[in-house]
Amino acid sequence: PEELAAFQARIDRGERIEPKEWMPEGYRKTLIRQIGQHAHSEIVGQLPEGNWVTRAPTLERKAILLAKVQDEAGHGLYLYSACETLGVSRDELFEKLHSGAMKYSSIFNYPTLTWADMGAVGWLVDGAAIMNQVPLQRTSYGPYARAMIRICKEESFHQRQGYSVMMKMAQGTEAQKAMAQDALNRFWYPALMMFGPSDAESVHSEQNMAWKIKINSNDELRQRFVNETVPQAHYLGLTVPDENLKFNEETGNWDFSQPDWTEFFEVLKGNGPCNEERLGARRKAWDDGEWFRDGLSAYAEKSAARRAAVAAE
Amino acid sequence: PEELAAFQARIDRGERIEPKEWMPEGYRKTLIRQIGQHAHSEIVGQLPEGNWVTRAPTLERKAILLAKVQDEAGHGLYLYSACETLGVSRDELFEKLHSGAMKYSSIFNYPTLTWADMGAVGWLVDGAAIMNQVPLQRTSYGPYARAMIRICKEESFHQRQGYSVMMKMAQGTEAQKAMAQDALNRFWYPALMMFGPSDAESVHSEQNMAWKIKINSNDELRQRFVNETVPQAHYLGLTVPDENLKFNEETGNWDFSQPDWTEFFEVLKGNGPCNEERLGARRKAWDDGEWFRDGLSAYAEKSAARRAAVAAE
Amino acid sequence: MALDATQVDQKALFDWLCRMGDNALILGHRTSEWCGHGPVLEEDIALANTALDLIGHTQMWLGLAGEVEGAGRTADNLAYLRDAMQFRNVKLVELPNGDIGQTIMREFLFDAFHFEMLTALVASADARVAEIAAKALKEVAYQFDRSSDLVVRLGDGTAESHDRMQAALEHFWPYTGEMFVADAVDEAMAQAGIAPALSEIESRWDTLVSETLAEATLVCPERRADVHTGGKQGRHTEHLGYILAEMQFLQRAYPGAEW
Amino acid sequence: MALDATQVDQKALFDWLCRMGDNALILGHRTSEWCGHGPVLEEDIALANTALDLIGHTQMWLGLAGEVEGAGRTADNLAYLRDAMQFRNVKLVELPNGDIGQTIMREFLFDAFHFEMLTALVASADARVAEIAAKALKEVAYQFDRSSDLVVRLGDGTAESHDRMQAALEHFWPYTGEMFVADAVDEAMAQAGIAPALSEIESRWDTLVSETLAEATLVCPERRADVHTGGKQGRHTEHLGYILAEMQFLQRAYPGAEW
Repeated sequence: PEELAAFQARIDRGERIEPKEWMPEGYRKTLIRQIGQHAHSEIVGQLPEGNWVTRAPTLERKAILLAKVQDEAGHGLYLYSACETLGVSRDELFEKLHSGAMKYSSIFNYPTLTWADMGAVGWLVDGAAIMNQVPLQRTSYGPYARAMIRICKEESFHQRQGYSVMMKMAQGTEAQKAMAQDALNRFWYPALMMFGPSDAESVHSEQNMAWKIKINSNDELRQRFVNETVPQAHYLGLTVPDENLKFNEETGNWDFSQPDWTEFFEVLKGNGPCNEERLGARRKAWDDGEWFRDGLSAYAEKSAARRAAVAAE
Repeated sequence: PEELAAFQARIDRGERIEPKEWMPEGYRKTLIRQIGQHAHSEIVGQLPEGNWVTRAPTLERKAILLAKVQDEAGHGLYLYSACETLGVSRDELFEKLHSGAMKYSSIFNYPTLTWADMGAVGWLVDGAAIMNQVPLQRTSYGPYARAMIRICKEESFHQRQGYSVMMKMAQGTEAQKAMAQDALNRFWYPALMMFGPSDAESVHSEQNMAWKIKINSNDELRQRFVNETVPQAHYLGLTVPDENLKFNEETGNWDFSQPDWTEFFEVLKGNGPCNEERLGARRKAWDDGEWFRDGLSAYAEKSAARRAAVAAE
Repeated sequence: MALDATQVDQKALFDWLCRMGDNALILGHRTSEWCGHGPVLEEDIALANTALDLIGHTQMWLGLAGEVEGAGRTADNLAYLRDAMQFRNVKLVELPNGDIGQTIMREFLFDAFHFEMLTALVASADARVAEIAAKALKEVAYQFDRSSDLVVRLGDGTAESHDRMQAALEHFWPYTGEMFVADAVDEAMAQAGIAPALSEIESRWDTLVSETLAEATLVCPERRADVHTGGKQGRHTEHLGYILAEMQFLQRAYPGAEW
Repeated sequence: MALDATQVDQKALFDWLCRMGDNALILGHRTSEWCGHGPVLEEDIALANTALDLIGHTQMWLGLAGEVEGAGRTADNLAYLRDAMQFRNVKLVELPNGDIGQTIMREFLFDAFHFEMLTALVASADARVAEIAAKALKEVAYQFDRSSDLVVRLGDGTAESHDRMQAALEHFWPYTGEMFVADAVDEAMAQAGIAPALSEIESRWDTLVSETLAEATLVCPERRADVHTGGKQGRHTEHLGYILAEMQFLQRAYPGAEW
């Protein structure tokens, strides 16, 4: 308890907690869950965009998309590393992903059906992710905060690229415009869901806020996202699929409809459009890669033994 | 030897040999090899055309192609049945195909690269096959001769369809014409190879002719094929890829260049463009299907046992 | 089904005809992928035959769709020149084939629907629809006999064949509900007596399917059947785009050419 | 390489540039198919990176090809609007990926060629070619380091990884010869000092490859290496058509649209 008070005081003073320092077990566990889930989301998040890499319409778009997917894998790498500083290995985390014990962001259980989705994912999904992540640059755990700084920089680049795809589509032929509008229709509510249900329903929020693992409320971030995104949609000439969307002069916010939270929980339960396929693809990649990983390990051991033998002579 | 003379006398009188009748071991073996190879060719022959089924350019062309591939599987069925009358099971024959102990027609080791190949295969490959098969309707072994009658009828239908594809291509856009010419360029010599090397080089020819397993010489059939095909090519406005091609007023034949027999023997040895893929596809189909075949057998046994139990009550 | 079919919204009728045609087209395409790769020769023949029948139905349904639309589009235009958003097939038929057991299970689940649907459509208030249904029904009845027979034999075969068929059933089950979820188009068709109410077809499908599964010693999944919907409205799985890229290549690459 | 590069037949130069560009494009495409499906995270990153580099090279080579042709075609036009007969890559790069071991073995066999080729091209008599080669060489040197290192580690890893790598080597070997079979185009380039003689590259490739294979405890196949040729002249395997159907779909389906 004394330790706990001292720990809280450090956080309150805005100090960063570093790997080898004392921390409450709950803090550690929550961080592992949160960072791990974020890492998993980066990895699974390669798949919906990977789905269009081989069909990208120009060489430049293909290169941009490849670079983006590569960045996501890189983000996964930083985040798993941050997680490892908390005493859990990357392989353990993978196992939990594959068994379903750990989750990834539900948004990646939606399919990418047209090229416009490469725009919508960048614009809306990365946009929502950034909204979530920017405050986390000030999170209390050092390695996590530093990973976030690096990630946010790249993400905002991705978001601009997504918006530029969307722009091309929205200003393109009738067919392209239709694809752009359809992509917005399909991704709008799932993007709103990315902030999670209203905090009123969340039991952990308060403690996480005290620990500065969570900085803002879900509803607050969601509102910020809507406020930022609606004018962008208008600029693109697209219609946000919400009849109740209206600028509220009093609050200065855009009023909007809540997403269908039943759908959200169904997707969490595994009943989303792509849950089986996404997790299946990751499991298959892992299982198919076993001989590859074993081969590299065996080589490393042999090499070490050879070096030791040479050194012993 | 007496039996042998009587057997030869029957053949010379034009009688048909039927399954349960006496026949020399060499006759049986040669027939098994020849009919088996022909059956295998029908089965492997599904693959180059199957390669364009999912990309057929119209619904009608797709239907025609499907019907053709279906017919080929049907021909395989008759021919394996004919072979079974000689005391070898279909599964044994498959095993020999998969192990490489038995061959299939080398022509199917060439790839189908454009839609025009669906024309060229029908026109040239089926055309050459018919040229080989028409005389075999008069072959001495009853089940083989009857299978051939049925097959020839369907093959000549296929050949006409192939020619009609070729016609559309040759009369089509510049790109289509180029594909048609390219298909002829690629399939001309392999089609000539389908008749086999000159009989001078074949050791078995004489005996097989006496037994009426073989009716015409390879060179004779090849010449007939060239004579028939060259005017069709001209009618299509296509150029046969042979600088030495010339009508010989004296013989009434088209003089032509021999195919590259080195290539022929390389393909036989397994060094053709698609040998590994064709045989690999058939092996995979067979291996993947094992549980399916086992399941059906197990059900058949269970059903028989159930019927027996009911009958015993 | 005896109301005035001529009063029906032609846009809805067009959509509904595309659903019929696209189901046949896409399932026919998937089936045709087996060409030459079947587990036994008889199966090679049967699969090619099934694909052939389905392509034949496609020509009739999309041909009529084109007529109804009245914009001069042929069956080929509709098959080869629409992108995924304009396709109206249920998601069930566009899923990858998987092994031969999955292929047969999917066919069985769809055939049972297809058979009941066509049986009802023979009495359609639209004579053109009734005529196509009558032609297609004979073939689809045969397809259903075949696929249900195979489901029984493989389900009640070896332990391995049983397990594979059970897994196949679980895999496709959440996609079956879409066939019976009626939207405005389905309701308009039912109202006009052109097509049956989907709820009717569903209960007949339930009976057909559960009888066969019982005989096959397979267990009906408890999972929700209606998890994967949207195909009928043009929201497909990620698989359809790949099918179309392959299927439409020549028509797209050589616009206006004749074949 | 010091002859007059300006005298070279522009049609041959165009063809040769397409060979360089198409090799990069098609191998880049195959590599990009791994996106998100790699055996370890580091490999996901490395494969995406390789694909990205190769697409970058494609833009340069095909861009120059379009200039040389002088018919107003851009790199994108060449990549997205030619059909298989017009593609000039070697067959090796269009074969399916297979498992990750096959993917790496193919990359290694091509990288060794690519590396020696670019090294020589840095001294090309055509300054534009030399410039592209210099830019690409750095990345390809890295790719070769990586793929040869993995070949060694997997070849000398477990029994399984050894056997898989040996099988992969046997599988691709008959496709390697095509890289060195010179035709009139290659000879014209060598004559003009634009590109090296392929026989030179071949002997360097032999050395590079056999050194690595020895270290990897893999045995060089005895089979003929030049069995599968023709890709450079536009006669490909059946696989290329499927690659193009997928790759070119949007450009074909929406002609003239901007992306």
